[in-house]
Amino acid sequence: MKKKTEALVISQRILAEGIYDLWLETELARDAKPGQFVGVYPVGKATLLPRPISICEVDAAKSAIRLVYRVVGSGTAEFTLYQPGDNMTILGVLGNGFPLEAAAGKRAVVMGGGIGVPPLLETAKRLSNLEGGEKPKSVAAVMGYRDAQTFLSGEFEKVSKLHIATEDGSVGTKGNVLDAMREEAIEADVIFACGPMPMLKAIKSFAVANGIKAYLSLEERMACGVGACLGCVCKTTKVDEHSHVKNARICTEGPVFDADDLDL
Amino acid sequence: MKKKTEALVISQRILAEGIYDLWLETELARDAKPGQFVGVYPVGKATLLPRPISICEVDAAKSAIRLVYRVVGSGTAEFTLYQPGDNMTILGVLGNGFPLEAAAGKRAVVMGGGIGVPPLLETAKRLSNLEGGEKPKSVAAVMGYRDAQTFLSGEFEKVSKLHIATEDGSVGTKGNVLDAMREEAIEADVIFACGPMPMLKAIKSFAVANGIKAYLSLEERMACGVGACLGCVCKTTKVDEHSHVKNARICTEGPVFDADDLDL
Amino acid sequence: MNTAVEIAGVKFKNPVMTASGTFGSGMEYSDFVDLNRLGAVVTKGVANVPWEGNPTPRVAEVYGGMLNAIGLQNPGIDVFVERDLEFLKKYDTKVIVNVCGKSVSDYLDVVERLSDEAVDMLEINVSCPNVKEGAIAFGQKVSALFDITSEIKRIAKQPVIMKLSPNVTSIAEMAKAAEAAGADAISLINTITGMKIDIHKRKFALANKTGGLSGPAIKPVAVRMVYEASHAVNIPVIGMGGIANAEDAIEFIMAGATAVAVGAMNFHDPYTTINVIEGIEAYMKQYGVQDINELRGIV
Amino acid sequence: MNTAVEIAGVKFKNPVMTASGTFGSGMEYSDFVDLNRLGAVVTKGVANVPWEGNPTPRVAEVYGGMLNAIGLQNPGIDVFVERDLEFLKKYDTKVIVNVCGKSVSDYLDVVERLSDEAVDMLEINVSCPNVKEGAIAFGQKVSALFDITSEIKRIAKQPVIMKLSPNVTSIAEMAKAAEAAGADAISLINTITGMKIDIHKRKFALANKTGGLSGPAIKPVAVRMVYEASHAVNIPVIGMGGIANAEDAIEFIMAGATAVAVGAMNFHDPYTTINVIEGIEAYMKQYGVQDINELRGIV
Ligand SMILES: Cc1cc2nc3c(=O)[nH]c(=O)nc-3n(C[C@H](O)[C@H](O)[C@H](O)COP(=O)(O)OP(=O)(O)OC[C@H]3O[C@@H](n4cnc5c(N)ncnc54)[C@H](O)[C@@H]3O)c2cc1C
Ligand SMILES: Cc1cc2nc3c(=O)[nH]c(=O)nc-3n(C[C@H](O)[C@H](O)[C@H](O)COP(=O)(O)OP(=O)(O)OC[C@H]3O[C@@H](n4cnc5c(N)ncnc54)[C@H](O)[C@@H]3O)c2cc1C
Ligand SMILES: Cc1cc2nc3c(=O)[nH]c(=O)nc-3n(C[C@H](O)[C@H](O)[C@H](O)COP(=O)(O)O)c2cc1C
Ligand SMILES: Cc1cc2nc3c(=O)[nH]c(=O)nc-3n(C[C@H](O)[C@H](O)[C@H](O)COP(=O)(O)O)c2cc1C
Ligand code: FES
Ligand code: FES
Repeated sequence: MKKKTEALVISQRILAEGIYDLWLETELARDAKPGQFVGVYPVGKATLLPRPISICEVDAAKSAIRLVYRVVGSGTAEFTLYQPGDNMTILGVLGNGFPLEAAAGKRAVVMGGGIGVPPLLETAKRLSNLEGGEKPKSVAAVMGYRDAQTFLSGEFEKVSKLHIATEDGSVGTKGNVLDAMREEAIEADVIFACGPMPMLKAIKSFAVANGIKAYLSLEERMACGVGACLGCVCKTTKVDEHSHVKNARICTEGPVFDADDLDL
Repeated sequence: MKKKTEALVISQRILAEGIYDLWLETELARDAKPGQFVGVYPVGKATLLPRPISICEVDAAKSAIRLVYRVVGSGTAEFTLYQPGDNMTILGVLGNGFPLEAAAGKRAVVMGGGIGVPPLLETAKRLSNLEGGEKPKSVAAVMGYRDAQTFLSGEFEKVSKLHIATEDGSVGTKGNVLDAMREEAIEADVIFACGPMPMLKAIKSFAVANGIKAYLSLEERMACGVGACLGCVCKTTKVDEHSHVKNARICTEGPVFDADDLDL
Repeated sequence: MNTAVEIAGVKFKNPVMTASGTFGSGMEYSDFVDLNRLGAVVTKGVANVPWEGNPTPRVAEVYGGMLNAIGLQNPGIDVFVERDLEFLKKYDTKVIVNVCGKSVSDYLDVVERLSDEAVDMLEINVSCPNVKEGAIAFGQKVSALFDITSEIKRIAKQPVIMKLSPNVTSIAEMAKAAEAAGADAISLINTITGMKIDIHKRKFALANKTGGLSGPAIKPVAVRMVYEASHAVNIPVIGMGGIANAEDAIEFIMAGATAVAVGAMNFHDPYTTINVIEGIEAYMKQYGVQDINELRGIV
Repeated sequence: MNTAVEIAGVKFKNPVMTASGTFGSGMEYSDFVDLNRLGAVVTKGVANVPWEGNPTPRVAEVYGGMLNAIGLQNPGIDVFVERDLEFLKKYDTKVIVNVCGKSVSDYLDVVERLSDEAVDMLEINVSCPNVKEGAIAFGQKVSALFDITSEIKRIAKQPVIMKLSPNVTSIAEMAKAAEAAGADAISLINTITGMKIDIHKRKFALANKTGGLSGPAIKPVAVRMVYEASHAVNIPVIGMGGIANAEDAIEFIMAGATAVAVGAMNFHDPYTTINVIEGIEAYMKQYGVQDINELRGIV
């Protein structure tokens, strides 16, 4: 059940330039799945809307979720000021999450670009922990960064094989995540991806060309976060079951979509 | 010269129920006179206008001013949260102040009612400290309160003779400041007063009837505080020199007016 | 203590409704709000056929509010009746269906289709793009508003609320036109047209360039219009625009509203409607108000 | 780097002005702001004779803004010329006098009286209460706006800016009427009519009941109207409404404004105009903009 609730800041630190790493204690952790997100409310002057931030990691034992965010505007700038012991107001858990079951017996690759990297960490972790019939054949991570500030890379290495691409070539493959896929000849049956739209478009083409199943996590401006305002839609190839037009709500039917269903 | 500036909170404490006592360190202290006020800016959600608060006391040596305020709404509620070491944003010094020179050689009485009490403290203090030709013949204070919470009364006693009136009769004369004037047969040549409008009206009538000079400090909703918006006017008996109509700006020509000039 | 209000013979357990388009069909907020407690659920606007709405970005935050240019995306009346009305039947609350269309006949189709459905009232959104009359919507011209109201009233089986646009020179004239044409009530305000430009990207924040402004920023305008409208007509007024708490709701009631609706603030706090209901009761208790109807237009 | 802009042959060192009624005659803010740095000082509205204005309370704070119902108190044109214009002569800035009146002849009196004075432009406030036409001000009716603009233009010695009211159905139509009647420029927006009720005292926050809403709350409406107006006419537009910082000012310029004015935010921060001027320069430096005029209407 979705809730608006107070979450206790456990810790906050800087991961890379302008990138913050925040752990929150909240009852929402119980149901949180990778690929889902929460809405975080700034309290500052005259801001009303929750900021959608993906769940980067879940620590069920501690009832904690981890958010990794980039400072881009007034809301995220405010979030940097919170310290352990402070409360933040969050709305969650929102969205559908990655369909991990689609990786059963498959070579799964999680791909993240820029601030799309964080949600793939919990995804990779859970994929690697699946057992029995649900277990993927393999799990690899391909993460794309601007430069050598490869935040979270150490943690990806602990849960899966990691390949890195950087725009400036300072670490790993010079180029983007698909350049790394090709250069390192990474094989995939199913891709879970999050990142900027050009990257997602390229992944969709790549997946289609190579007969790979791809699940893409999208971003859009949101107001309600719960499916009520119809602010956050994306174009779909087929008529969407809820909207009855070729639009799906990213906050509710998404943010993760089967690439085949998306008209990017 | 007027300024918008940061002031450092030196101390804050509760004086009586809902009444706060705040000392601020600010360069504005240098020029601050009794009867003048500052505009205090809340930082809370979507409030824009400065809150006018009278100067209750000035400590020139410490570059400090004292504000005593009652919590009535969102701005004053926010002010209670400030602690020593915090900064507050203030605009000042605003308004004209009480014409202390009018007390030279006279029996001066300062009269305050409710949250109109604070500005009379510095007034009484300065009157009592005047020397030579400026020295008043005598200085008495008559303060009106709702009940036994006679905030600042101890401090008035230190600088002048003090008479108290309380609405519930718990301390001093039962009734208002004029009841105390009559009951205690306090004689006055000049009155400096601040308080609610009914009290000021009554003082004006009393002064007229008894041939006393009265200076009254008024309140009105303000926007700019510096004479630009014409939001804060009061009605005057004669055409005002600045406005050229029978309106005077309380923030600039006031807040203290010669009772004779006011059409209350 | 009575909090019930009546509009055109329909009795609402309290005066607090949801503003169309901000609460889905109720379903989306049912995790947060017990719909049984609401005076009414006002649904997202529905047309005779499915509408795709506008391209994204469709929403943008602004100081004290937001802009939206959803473009009235909706699944069409058939799906709406089968799914959304069916869902709402489970609840003990009044159901008001918000209707939109591009031509008069679009509206009439929807109104007719709803004749025998479990719908308590119809709310007609006349701020939809009107293809026939060009850029000006039905809600911005007295004669167009009069005509569409008359046509709808001729066939409507449920009482009709005309929802007025604030983007007009005289809200009183519009209110009078709606009343003269037979409207049973009016609701206002819809959003005020606004615009936001991203100066770093040098482009509009919304794909549609303009969008409707809602939220606390518009409240003073909304209160003024509710006051003017309710003094211009004798039919009940439903007030909305930036309501965030019970004080705001009471302000609208004192300005003349019989009921109020919570819109954009649902996005800020999904519990707003319930807080408003409880806050109104607390206010009544504090001031010894026996009947909420005593407060209407008291100022 | 050029920040100068030109309107009807008058050259302003930068596009930042003060909004009428929020800056006195400049004198009141001269402790805070070096008036020489401003593009122009726009004075408080002045009529042919002194006006008393409305009873108090005249101002009220609202979420993200304020309401005012000053009622155009002013000392009359004679005192204004002797005192305020005399004061402004000391400064190297342009002077725009805002003119108000209750009838056309009131306006004409003021305009004529200013013929030979040191005034760079006239700004005509058509939102003043208009006694002849009843409740609707000159600024809310196309024909009335056309007529008054024509009359003023016939006798004005200085270029004329018509200041438009946002309380209209179509700002584009009003802008066109002003242009057609010969206006040299238009400025917008004046305040949006609003209301606030104190629910505890059960009375209006303003003695006048309604007041004009200004401040950040109205910015999206103002930007939209500046965009619509500047696309409807070929004369320059001066934009205002909630400008608090350079980003806001640039947003108006990108929407089509040649110059901008800072109003209610002077009350929040008396240094706002200077901060806006410096912030515009910083933005231009950051993005390598050589000439402010390149940004106009760029979106
Ligand atoms: C499903 C989803 C998951 C996301 N996960 C993350 C994450 O894990 N880490 C992270 O750093 N960022 C994430 N984002 C982007 C993040 O929401 C924005 O960066 C953030 O809202 C910016 O807020 P602001 O107040 O700092 O910026 P401002 O520009 O001041 O915000 C103004 C408004 O625009 C909205 N907005 C601005 N940028 C975006 C954006 N890119 N997407 C959606 N809304 C935006 C804000 O929410 C706010 O309503 C995610 C976005 C979505 C939709
Ligand atoms: C010259 C002058 C001196 C004052 N000195 C003192 C003082 O020393 N101590 C003290 O406690 N109070 C004083 N007041 C009253 C004080 O300004 C208000 O109580 C305060 O502004 C309330 O702010 P708020 O945000 O808490 O209330 P809200 O009601 O939330 O304020 C809303 C708006 O109304 C204004 N407002 C509300 N009440 C008043 C009022 N009585 N007078 C003027 N504006 C008001 C606020 O400034 C604000 O703009 C003085 C007022 C004036 C005009
Ligand atoms: C996202 C969104 C969608 C809306 N959709 C509709 C709609 O479909 N029909 C309608 O009549 N009004 C619609 N409105 C207007 C609201 O019902 C309401 O009139 C307006 O937002 C003012 O109230 P508020 O400030 O409380 O949001 C919508 C508003 C928002 C914010
Ligand atoms: C207190 C006050 C007084 C005003 N007086 C005038 C006036 O005399 N003439 C006029 O044309 N506009 C007047 N205005 C309107 C402003 O010039 C401006 O158009 C409006 O406030 C919007 O800008 P803002 O949001 O930056 O304040 C006044 C506004 C305020 C707040
Ligand atoms: S954000 Fe409202 S529907 Fe997705
Ligand atoms: S508050 Fe603006 S003139 Fe006094």
